Amino acid sequence: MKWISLIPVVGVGVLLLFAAQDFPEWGDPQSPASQSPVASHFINNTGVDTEVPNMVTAVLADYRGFDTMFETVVVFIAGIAVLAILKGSGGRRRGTRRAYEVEAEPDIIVTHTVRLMVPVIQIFAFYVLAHGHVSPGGGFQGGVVMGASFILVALAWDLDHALVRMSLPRCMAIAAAGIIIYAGIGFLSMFLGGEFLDYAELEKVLPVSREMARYHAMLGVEIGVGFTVTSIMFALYANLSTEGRLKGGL
Amino acid sequence: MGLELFNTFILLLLVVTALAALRVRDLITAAAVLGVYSFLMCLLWAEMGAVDVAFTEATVGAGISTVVLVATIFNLKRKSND
Amino acid sequence: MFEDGAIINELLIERLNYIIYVVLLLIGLHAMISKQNLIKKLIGMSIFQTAIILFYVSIAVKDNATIPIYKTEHDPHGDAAKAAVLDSNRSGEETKAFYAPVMLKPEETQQYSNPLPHVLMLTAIVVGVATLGLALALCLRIQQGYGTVEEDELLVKIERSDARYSQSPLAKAKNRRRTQSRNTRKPRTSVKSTKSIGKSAKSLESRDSTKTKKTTSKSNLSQPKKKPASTSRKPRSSSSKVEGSKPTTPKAPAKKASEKTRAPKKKGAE
Amino acid sequence: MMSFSSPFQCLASATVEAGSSEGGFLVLQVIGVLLGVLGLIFFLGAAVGLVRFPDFYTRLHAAGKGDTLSTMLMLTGFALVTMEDFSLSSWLLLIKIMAVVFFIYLTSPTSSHALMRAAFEDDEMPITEDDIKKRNRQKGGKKS
Repeated sequence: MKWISLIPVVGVGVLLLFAAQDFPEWGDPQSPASQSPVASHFINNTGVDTEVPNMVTAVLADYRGFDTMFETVVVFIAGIAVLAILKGSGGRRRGTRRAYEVEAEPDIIVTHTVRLMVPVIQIFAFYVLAHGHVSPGGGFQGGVVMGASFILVALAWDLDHALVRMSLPRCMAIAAAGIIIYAGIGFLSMFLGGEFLDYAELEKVLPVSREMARYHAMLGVEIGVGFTVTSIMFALYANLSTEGRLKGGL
Repeated sequence: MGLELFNTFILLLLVVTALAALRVRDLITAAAVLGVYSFLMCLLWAEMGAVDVAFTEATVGAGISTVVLVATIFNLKRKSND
Repeated sequence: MFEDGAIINELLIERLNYIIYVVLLLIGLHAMISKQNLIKKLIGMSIFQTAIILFYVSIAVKDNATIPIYKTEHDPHGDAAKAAVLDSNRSGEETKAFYAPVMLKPEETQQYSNPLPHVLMLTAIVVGVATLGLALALCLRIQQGYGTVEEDELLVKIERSDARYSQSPLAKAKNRRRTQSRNTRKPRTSVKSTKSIGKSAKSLESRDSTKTKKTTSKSNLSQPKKKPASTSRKPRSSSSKVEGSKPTTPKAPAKKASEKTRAPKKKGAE
Repeated sequence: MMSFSSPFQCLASATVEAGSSEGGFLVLQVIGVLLGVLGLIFFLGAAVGLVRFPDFYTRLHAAGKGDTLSTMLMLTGFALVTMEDFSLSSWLLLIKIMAVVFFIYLTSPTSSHALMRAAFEDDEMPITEDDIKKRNRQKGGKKS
């Protein structure tokens, strides 16, 4: 039965290899993708329009802001779906343990190291988020690093210890707040006379030039993305490791 | 030329790790090898100049997705039949 | 293109990235089709996804170009701009004019690699992990319902529970009532349900059919008695029957799940 | 082909030019490269130990020690190579790299410890002389 799967695989492979011949050489500066007016417009105008040195951040949060907003919504919906699938589904009955699960105190060496590490990781997450304009980084990466710090707490002690700091309702509230921040900045710029997510209009409320208004609005947008990604990553871990019971687990 | 050699080496290693991740029967090993695969991919992208994508892949692909996979496999059977 | 070994040069040296992307994509595709374990399928999906991202990033590469972050001389906030502002003893307006970033020249545009594919793929990675989490949650749910994530065992269990479901007189009575209420679709649904059940189920049913024909009147009579007891479970089973083309209603797991969903709710209410 | 420049190149380009023009800090570069090679040798030792050692605890011992030491050596070497001109930015880079080294010093032993403890709680027994003797006897029995 397995060999039948080879037929579509080989078919697709032959087609793709045949197409691969027609691609431009790797790294060719004259390739259509590199010569496209859109790409060169972004490279040229990012500095003039937004004063953000990192073009990727500028394109992500400003030029393609609408796209990124709904990507964030997708992440949020995935988190809600995981909650909806696993919430109260039970799994093993409460109280039963597996053979290899051992009753153990949280290890003192691990907990103390984590106690040292977590603040540094969280500060690094803020750095990644806020410094994303100048260096690689941004809302998604900072949010993931922030979520990882909570997961680290859950791994070193147990899930309850992490849930005291970030309970699941709080988690979802923060996730929703992230999207509201993002959309709120968009609507604010709409009410100030521009279009949706047209950050330049924010100069009317911020004491800066049009370019710098876009710069700072991008930071706000990234903070919104960071909120959502942080809490959804932690919610994913908390639900998957305990089958939605939020007790015990890894 | 040196960088291109590096590139080629990582590309071949990618195929090896991808095959290994699908070949192993122990699912936790498979998750770990997938983490290695993600990290190699991240190295390749950093070398190609896509630093933002590489950073995202390092945090998401090699970090969170491995953790989430292991957390799930903890609740499932660890061995797979193929 | 195909003569004197040019194809090797074309494909293996100049376009090795594209070849590897095709190979990785095929590995992922094959795993998604042929692996039995659902987690292995998800790993294959992950590899498939990264292969496509590799393709996009390969497109963005330019020879002799740096990462898409402005160098210090083009940077609106870099050391060069600040130093220039500090050095020149200009008035406010002049400083502003000097400080404002300039458009790049076309040859300077060539110094930076293409940022657009990077942006597209950045969000794809994060959304990828979100979908992976969702798929893993579904795997956990399947494990809870059927006790396995191996596809072949899963199919056997689904067939068996289907057979059990179609055997039970309660389900038959319900089925009949449903089909009576919509006469037009009667033949189609009945054929479908028997077809999708395995051979063993079919034989079981044919054996049972004589019995049920005899007891038709009886079951009709006894229906009102049974009705109040089954009302709580009725909407669940009927809705899940409508959902798929296959009547995949495992009775026991659904029952279990319904019990379990009820228990925590009570706890929450307290 | 001196192809596309990478982030590594971007990091090193300014400093390399300065070093080659002055030529005075070649010593630092040589020391840096030597430290890097030394780190690689220790990594090789760790890898060989991981394959050759008989049981879990000794294997983890090799991996943990080699990992910590060789990472420290290689990162220090890298810091020295980038320390071409003693400008503020290069000192900043040095401090950042040393912070990475510090965190590896914190985390690598902790992770080794956590793994060891997990194995110990899972009743994984270290190999003893009796085990080796028994194994040898079995091998001999099979041969004869």
